[in-house]
Amino acid sequence: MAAYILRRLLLIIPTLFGMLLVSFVIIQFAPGGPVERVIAQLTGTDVAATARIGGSAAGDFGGTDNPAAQGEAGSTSKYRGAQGLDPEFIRKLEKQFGFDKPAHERFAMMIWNFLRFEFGESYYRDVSVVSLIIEKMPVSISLGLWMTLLSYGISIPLGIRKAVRDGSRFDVWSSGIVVIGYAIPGFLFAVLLIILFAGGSFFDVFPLRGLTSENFAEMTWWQKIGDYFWHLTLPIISMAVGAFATTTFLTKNSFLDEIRKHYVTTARAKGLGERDVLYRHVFRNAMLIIIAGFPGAFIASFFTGSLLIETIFSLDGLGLLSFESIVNRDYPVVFATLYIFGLMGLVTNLISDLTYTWIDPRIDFDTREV
Amino acid sequence: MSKARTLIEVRDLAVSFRVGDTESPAIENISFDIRHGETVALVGESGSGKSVTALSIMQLLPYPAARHPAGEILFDGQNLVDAGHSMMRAIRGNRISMIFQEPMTSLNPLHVIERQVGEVLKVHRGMSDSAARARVLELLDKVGIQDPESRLGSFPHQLSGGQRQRVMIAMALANEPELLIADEPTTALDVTIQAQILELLKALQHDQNMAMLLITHDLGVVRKMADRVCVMTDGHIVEKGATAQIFEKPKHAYTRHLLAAEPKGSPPKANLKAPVVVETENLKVWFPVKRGLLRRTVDHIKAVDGIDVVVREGQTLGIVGESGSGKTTLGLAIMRLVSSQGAIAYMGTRIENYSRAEMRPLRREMQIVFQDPFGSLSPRMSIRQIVSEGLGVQNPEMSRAEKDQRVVHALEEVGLGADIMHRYPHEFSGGQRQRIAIARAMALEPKFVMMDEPTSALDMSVQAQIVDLLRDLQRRHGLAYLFISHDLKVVRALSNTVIVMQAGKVVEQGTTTKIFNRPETDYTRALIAAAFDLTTVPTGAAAT
Amino acid sequence: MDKRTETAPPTQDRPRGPAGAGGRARFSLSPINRRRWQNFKANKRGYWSLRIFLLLFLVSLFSEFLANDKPLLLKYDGGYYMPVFVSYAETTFGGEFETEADYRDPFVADLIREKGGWILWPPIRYSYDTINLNLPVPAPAPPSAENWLGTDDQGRDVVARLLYGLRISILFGLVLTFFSSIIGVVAGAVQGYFGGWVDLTFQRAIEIWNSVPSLYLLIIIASVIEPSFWILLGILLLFSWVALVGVVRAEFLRGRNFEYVNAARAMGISNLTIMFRHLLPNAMVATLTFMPFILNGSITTLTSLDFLGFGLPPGSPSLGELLAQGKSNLQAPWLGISGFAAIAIMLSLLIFVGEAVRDALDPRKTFS
Amino acid sequence: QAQGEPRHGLSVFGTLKYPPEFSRFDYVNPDAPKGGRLAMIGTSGLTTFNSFNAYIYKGQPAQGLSLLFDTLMVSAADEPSAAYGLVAHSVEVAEDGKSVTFFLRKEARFADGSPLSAADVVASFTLLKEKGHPNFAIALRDVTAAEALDEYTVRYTFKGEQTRDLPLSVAALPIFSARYYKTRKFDETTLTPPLGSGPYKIAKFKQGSYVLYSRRPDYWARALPVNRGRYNFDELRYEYFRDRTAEFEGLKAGAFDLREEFTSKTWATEYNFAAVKDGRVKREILPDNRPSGAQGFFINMRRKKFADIRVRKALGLAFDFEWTNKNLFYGLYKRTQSAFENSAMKAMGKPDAAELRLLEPYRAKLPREVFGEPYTPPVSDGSGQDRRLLRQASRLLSEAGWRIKAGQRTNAAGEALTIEFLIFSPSFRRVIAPYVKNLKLLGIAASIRQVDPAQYQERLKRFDFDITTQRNVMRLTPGNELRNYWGSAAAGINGSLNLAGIADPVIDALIEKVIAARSREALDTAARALDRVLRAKHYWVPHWYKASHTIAYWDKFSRPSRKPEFARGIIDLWWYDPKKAARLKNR
Ligand SMILES: Nc1ncnc2c1ncn2[C@@H]1O[C@H](COP(=O)(O)OP(=O)(O)OP(=O)(O)O)[C@@H](O)[C@H]1O
Ligand SMILES: Nc1ncnc2c1ncn2[C@@H]1O[C@H](COP(=O)(O)OP(=O)(O)OP(=O)(O)O)[C@@H](O)[C@H]1O
Ligand SMILES: [Mg+2]
Ligand SMILES: [Mg+2]
Repeated sequence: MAAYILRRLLLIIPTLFGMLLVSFVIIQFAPGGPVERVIAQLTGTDVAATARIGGSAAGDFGGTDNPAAQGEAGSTSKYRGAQGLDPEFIRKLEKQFGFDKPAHERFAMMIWNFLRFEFGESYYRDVSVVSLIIEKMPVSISLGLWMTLLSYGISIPLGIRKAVRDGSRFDVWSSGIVVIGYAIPGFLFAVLLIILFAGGSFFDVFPLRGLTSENFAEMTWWQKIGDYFWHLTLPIISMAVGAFATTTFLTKNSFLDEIRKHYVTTARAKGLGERDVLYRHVFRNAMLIIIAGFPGAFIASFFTGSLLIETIFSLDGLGLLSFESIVNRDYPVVFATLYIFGLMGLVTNLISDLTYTWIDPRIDFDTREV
Repeated sequence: MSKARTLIEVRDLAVSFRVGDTESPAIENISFDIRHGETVALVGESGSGKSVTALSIMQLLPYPAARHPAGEILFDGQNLVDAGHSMMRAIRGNRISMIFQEPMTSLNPLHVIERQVGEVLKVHRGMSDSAARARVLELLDKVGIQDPESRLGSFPHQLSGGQRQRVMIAMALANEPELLIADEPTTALDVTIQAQILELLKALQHDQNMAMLLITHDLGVVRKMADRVCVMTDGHIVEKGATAQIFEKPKHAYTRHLLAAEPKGSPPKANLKAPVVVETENLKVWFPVKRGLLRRTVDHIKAVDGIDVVVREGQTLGIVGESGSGKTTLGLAIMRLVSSQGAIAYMGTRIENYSRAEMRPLRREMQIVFQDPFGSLSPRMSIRQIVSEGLGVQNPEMSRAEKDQRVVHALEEVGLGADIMHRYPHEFSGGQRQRIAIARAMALEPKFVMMDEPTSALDMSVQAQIVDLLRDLQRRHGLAYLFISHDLKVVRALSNTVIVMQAGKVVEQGTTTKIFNRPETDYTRALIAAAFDLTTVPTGAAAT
Repeated sequence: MDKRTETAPPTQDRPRGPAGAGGRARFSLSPINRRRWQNFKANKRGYWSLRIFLLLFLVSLFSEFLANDKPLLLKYDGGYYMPVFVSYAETTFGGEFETEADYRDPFVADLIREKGGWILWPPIRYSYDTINLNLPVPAPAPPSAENWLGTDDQGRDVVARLLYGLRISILFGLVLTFFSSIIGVVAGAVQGYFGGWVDLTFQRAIEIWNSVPSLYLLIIIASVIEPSFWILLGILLLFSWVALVGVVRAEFLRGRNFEYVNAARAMGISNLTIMFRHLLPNAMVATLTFMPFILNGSITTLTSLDFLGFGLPPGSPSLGELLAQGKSNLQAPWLGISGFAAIAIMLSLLIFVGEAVRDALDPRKTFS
Repeated sequence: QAQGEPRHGLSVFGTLKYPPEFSRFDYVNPDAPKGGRLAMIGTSGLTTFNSFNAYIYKGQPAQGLSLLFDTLMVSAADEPSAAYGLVAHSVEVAEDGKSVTFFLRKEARFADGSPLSAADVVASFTLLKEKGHPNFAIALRDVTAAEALDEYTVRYTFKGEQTRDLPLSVAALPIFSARYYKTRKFDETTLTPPLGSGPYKIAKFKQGSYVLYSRRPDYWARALPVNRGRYNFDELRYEYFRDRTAEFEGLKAGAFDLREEFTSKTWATEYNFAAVKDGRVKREILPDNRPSGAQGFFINMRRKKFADIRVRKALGLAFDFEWTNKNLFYGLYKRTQSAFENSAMKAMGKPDAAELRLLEPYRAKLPREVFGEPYTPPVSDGSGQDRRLLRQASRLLSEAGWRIKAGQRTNAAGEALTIEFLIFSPSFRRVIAPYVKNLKLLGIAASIRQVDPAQYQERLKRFDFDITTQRNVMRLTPGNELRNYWGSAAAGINGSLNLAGIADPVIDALIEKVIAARSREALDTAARALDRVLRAKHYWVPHWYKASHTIAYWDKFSRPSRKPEFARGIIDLWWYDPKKAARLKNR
């Protein structure tokens, strides 16, 4: 086992290298780069990455330079840009982004930096990628963690109950609800929730955006907790509606498969209560995939992002960050997140593999010679 | 004893099963009672409904597939047939406990022994961890598990068949129940241990006035243990009465048939010049014992420790030995199903280094019947698929109809009807499953068959039929058998040569007549003595 | 094993089970399959869901005949024409343009009527991209007799778009699910079954593969060719199969220790057969559970790609676009509601079918 | 022309509306009460901000940052291209127009109390030109130097021939504190509010949520004539939302006060919530007198198929604006006819004598229409497929050699006529789809191609498209940018805004006339002449414009009776009306 773990840990290095290489090569071929992005911004033809989701201010007009925006403070630069670009400037930009060097050199440099855990800065902001990620973490952790806990916490007992009562009325209607919840597009539901509970038309009880109130700093700690969950309620609900289905059904079906086996009969013969039979005996046998997946899901929950929900509730999280970095071709962010999340993913994969052997000691990863 | 109060009374019990869209009765009109301190034996043909009856008492049938169209079970005046969950919970494992027929699959594969046995104690007695542990150790020791300390942390798959069965027994006895239902409790045990266990049961019965419903096909055991006997066939009790009366003056035809049946006849004479089919030299299987977070190997269990066997064409090698002595492991090693050291030759070719792919063509000729028939049948395949699968590998050109014909034939030969072809393995009785496993192996017309306790779950009449079948096939096709069994009568009826194993080593070997008539070692002597008169032999041999 | 002479068997043990082989063969199913089919049917919900789903699918396959801006049949000047199948120039009917006639144009309709002709329309006179030029109110127009579920913000009929959209989504989903399940299961099975270096390297390869920024790949491909149905399918397939691998691998890692797998091996059954006949059914729980979700997931992916603008070419009948429109046109709730309803119904049907299939394959499932 | 002497104001053509002793702008309410808060959603309110440096290309600056800084002069909102002294009390443009000198007020102070002097102005110029947003470098290309003649005098010197607009450009540059940037890097994004001298300071902010400016009571220039009656709100708050729906709900719920609507559909259908109905929220349409800019489908003439003017004209005929406006825009827009729409520079009727003087030399090279009524896009019957117009288009295409073969317009060489509309935002699909349908009726295989923004930009840069949507902004006094829009030099430069690929010496010449105009009449005339040519050549299919601001706000503000022509004027001219606010509260 120790040898296996060591082997896996060592393999992380070439794997990460492979990940970066493949992505680097692919990104080389992607049309349009950061230079184009900057030009678009200069000439007023850029759009916010989230414009397709959140809508853009431009309305029925092209570009961001609305007729109305003209003359407004700060927007005169759009006129300046209209005068055309200096090729010299473009060259300068390319140099600044490192595009004057050949690709392999850039790649080598990136790898060298990454090896030293230096992730560089965003093209468009003077902050290191790491602090950018940290900046977005509160939102992602909040959404991810509660979502994960909530969805596991509800799906698993629900799935078990459904398995026990397979075919009953309860089973039918709970399936119905779970499935419909899954079918509801999260973003539509979010919008609906906003209109119903946070807007000016019906009940104005929940906040429209953000993770905390403006006067968060002045609150007592329990007010702070209240405020935090008050802000999280709607986003979490809209993310959660669809989150139960898979786990619930997986739990149910795995349990159904296991529940009639002999050892379960033995457990019953011991006089165990139904709960004990289900949770102590069947659970571990039936839920290999789910239990083993949990550590991974838990760690991953710190880094989950949900582009749409983040957009709708104006939460600045990793979902937005990675989408924006892709659309805006912010390569340092793209690669660094790839690297960091990739590393994390590899480690969680290992953890979940080890969890397999912990759950079921018969499992090993060796070749079967005989 | 007849003055004792009635503890449980089964009246007109019936059970029916749904398979697919048809429902049919498994047992009907079952009535009997058991008094405190009394042992009632349920005997009868395989598949006659013994286990179903037992499970009904505990309400452990696979409802809703199973149903009780009629009947009641009065336990201490309460009807258990429709008792509520909480009541059953209080009774199960506490006032009534049960030893299941198939110990191999009845333990939770992912819990260690300590936990499984300890659980009953904690649930009903509310024992602390340490108290439970002490009691578990005591119980394991009582059922004859050697070095119980080291077994506490074992998972079921690390135990031999007999060891698992003893864990089941320990579990059932843990809370000193008022009624013990023992469904074939000693099938996987060698005779010495069996005797020890029976003694233990008797003692408990005596001390705690425990009642017992004993299901077994071993009439010797019945005669020794039971006060009264019920004979079942075809879902009905055809005869009941005091043990002596049944054995001496059986009334019903089936009872007479059952009593008369015994594996008879003797194997062809040992022919030491017949060509060798399988041969091993210094075969070793050591299982690593792993500890700690990184699961380092700290020790080895030497399950098979340097064994030479020779199996010749048309001959049978019997392997006997105490439970846990490494018989199964030896068999598996020969079949190249566990990794081993040492030479293995099949038909003169060394195969110990064959890869899986190289082994595959040989496998058609080398068949195996596993000790745990249930575990060896794919749960999602029908019997037809299970039995015909090998045929497809062997002769891919065989048509579906031909295959079906072969399947039917094979099933019929082990005493099963063709109409069971389209059922799943879990829908059978233990003995039926065992026969399916035999049919599967034999349908392939192999050259060599390794059989691990193939008759342990079979009643005498069927056993005799199977033995006849095996011998017949051997005679006509020159089959070679490696035959592992605790049942020395069957061994004697089949084997030409016998190996006696103990703790991974061979203690004695020779022709059957020699071993049975002139055993050399104490161990063998003890074994044979126990086999034929069911007493513990106080030589200490069983405890080595 | 040939016939053995035997003295009358002492007991020919007939297990007291139902006579499994009895009854006529229906659809010439083997009895075990018939039993499965019965189990399937016994799950009423699943059975009806399957029927409804097939009906919907069938109907959507014939969308062209149900919702089209081209008549099914028309008579003009004594001759019969079938515009659904053949494109006729407007000049055929005495019009002025040599391009295909727009039969919805009153001008063309008048031309035909003048010559004593008539037009047989499909029940919905809109195809997915037909713009209703005579909107009573600006688009999106609310449901009306003309547009049963209203129009979207481009003035296109929602019913027609749903119909075509459903077809695309279902086809997309089915094909994608089918192939990605196959690939995923095979990959997971191979890894789990063989273990060792196969597993180790394969897993690493998948990890690398999984990290490929698929959005960029889409962008790259979109820059060379317009992403069509098949191209999107291909690209999504490249990545979607990974979803199942882990689960199947885990099940195989576990299952390969089971005794019946050993037994199968001892019978000389090939690895492939063991994997698929003995182990796969075990992993089937997870696979079958995930299947409807993969199917729906592929539809959702298509939807969100459309949403982000990386999806099917503009104008394609896409449920995703409908949902996106629903969001940006809250004043027109019929858009969001019909999109949601379509997806919810389809998904529910599929999940119920999935449950029934699971039941059918579960040997221990008995309906009380 | 009054040059060569110090004046209180500055304008492109030298004429000033306000006299030296003016006490305030006409469009302010000098007695507007100070106080209250205006919270609004700005034009960049649908993203977030991550920087307080609006003058570099990096980062997403917060809105309203220019409120932090003073400029040398302030432009008047009711007078085209004229500015009056703020930090500078007077200005002198050199006789030859090659330099301009500003005379600074000695009392100018930064927010930290430090004096603002010529050195700061010079430093600001240098920072902007060298490290600032590249647009500054472009705009200031011809400004060679800024020098402090003494502590309160700054001179900028210019090069080149086109220096007309430069004095105004430099007068409008923000002034930073030189001392402040000695220790800080200018070309970095930052979330530390920078030091300025303007009327507001940043009081509070939260990324993704809001930025709040508070009025500085000690603002040094609060009493200057250019500031009289302006900057009335104590607090200005720019709200941020990522999502339009949430934002709109915010308005409904009163989370902020004011919002301008740019989507006709929303304006027509969604402003019917309770607060609007009962008058708590007011909807207003304010006129907008600035040139609306040139938005339309630009036809890439680099593609051979579009080289023929008849093809381009046919394309224009196929776009049914009337149907689009009625069915998609709720009839809220007007058709753009001219590149200089909504201004005096738009050509109307027959060319007058002055225009003719400019056009005459090129008569041979110009189509006849230039000398008649200017081309106006056709008005359809609103049916969506006006057969009359399509017939014309069809005829034009046939004349141009594109004949129908098997339902497809094909030329003699057998090439089919295909058109791909390149877009990056789905919002234009609904406009293009019916257009595509009409083109198909004409036998043109038209399609829409949507790509992601970066790729769009990349293709735009290489001019790799058939037709795309573009909006060229237009100033009150257009200048150099016209070259980039329509000049032949730009046609060859990758990344220029000359999307149509116009390379016409006549147009080049006319653009130069506009840029060189020395008076507003001359400018208007030249622009009109240019407009006629542009329109006659069918380089684009013009879109629509609105000429108004559609605004909704919670009724607690008042505004001067007269809106200045060239500004929305809300932030600096409106004021918080406590009476209305109280009434609102009591409802
Ligand atoms: N789950 C089930 N579904 C259908 N039939 C079943 C099921 N379990 C048992 N049976 C049938 O019921 C009958 C009685 O089975 P039971 O297990 O009681 O036999 P048994 O007397 O214990 O036999 P053995 O000695 O072989 O264990 C058998 O014919 C068997 O096939
Ligand atoms: N996988 C395993 N890991 C560790 N120990 C094992 C494993 N399998 C078997 N053993 C041990 O090896 C010994 C021999 O087991 P084996 O199953 O061969 O016994 P057996 O002779 O067949 O006994 P029985 O008659 O009870 O079936 C036992 O002590 C058992 O606990
Ligand atoms: Mg039994
Ligand atoms: Mg054994």
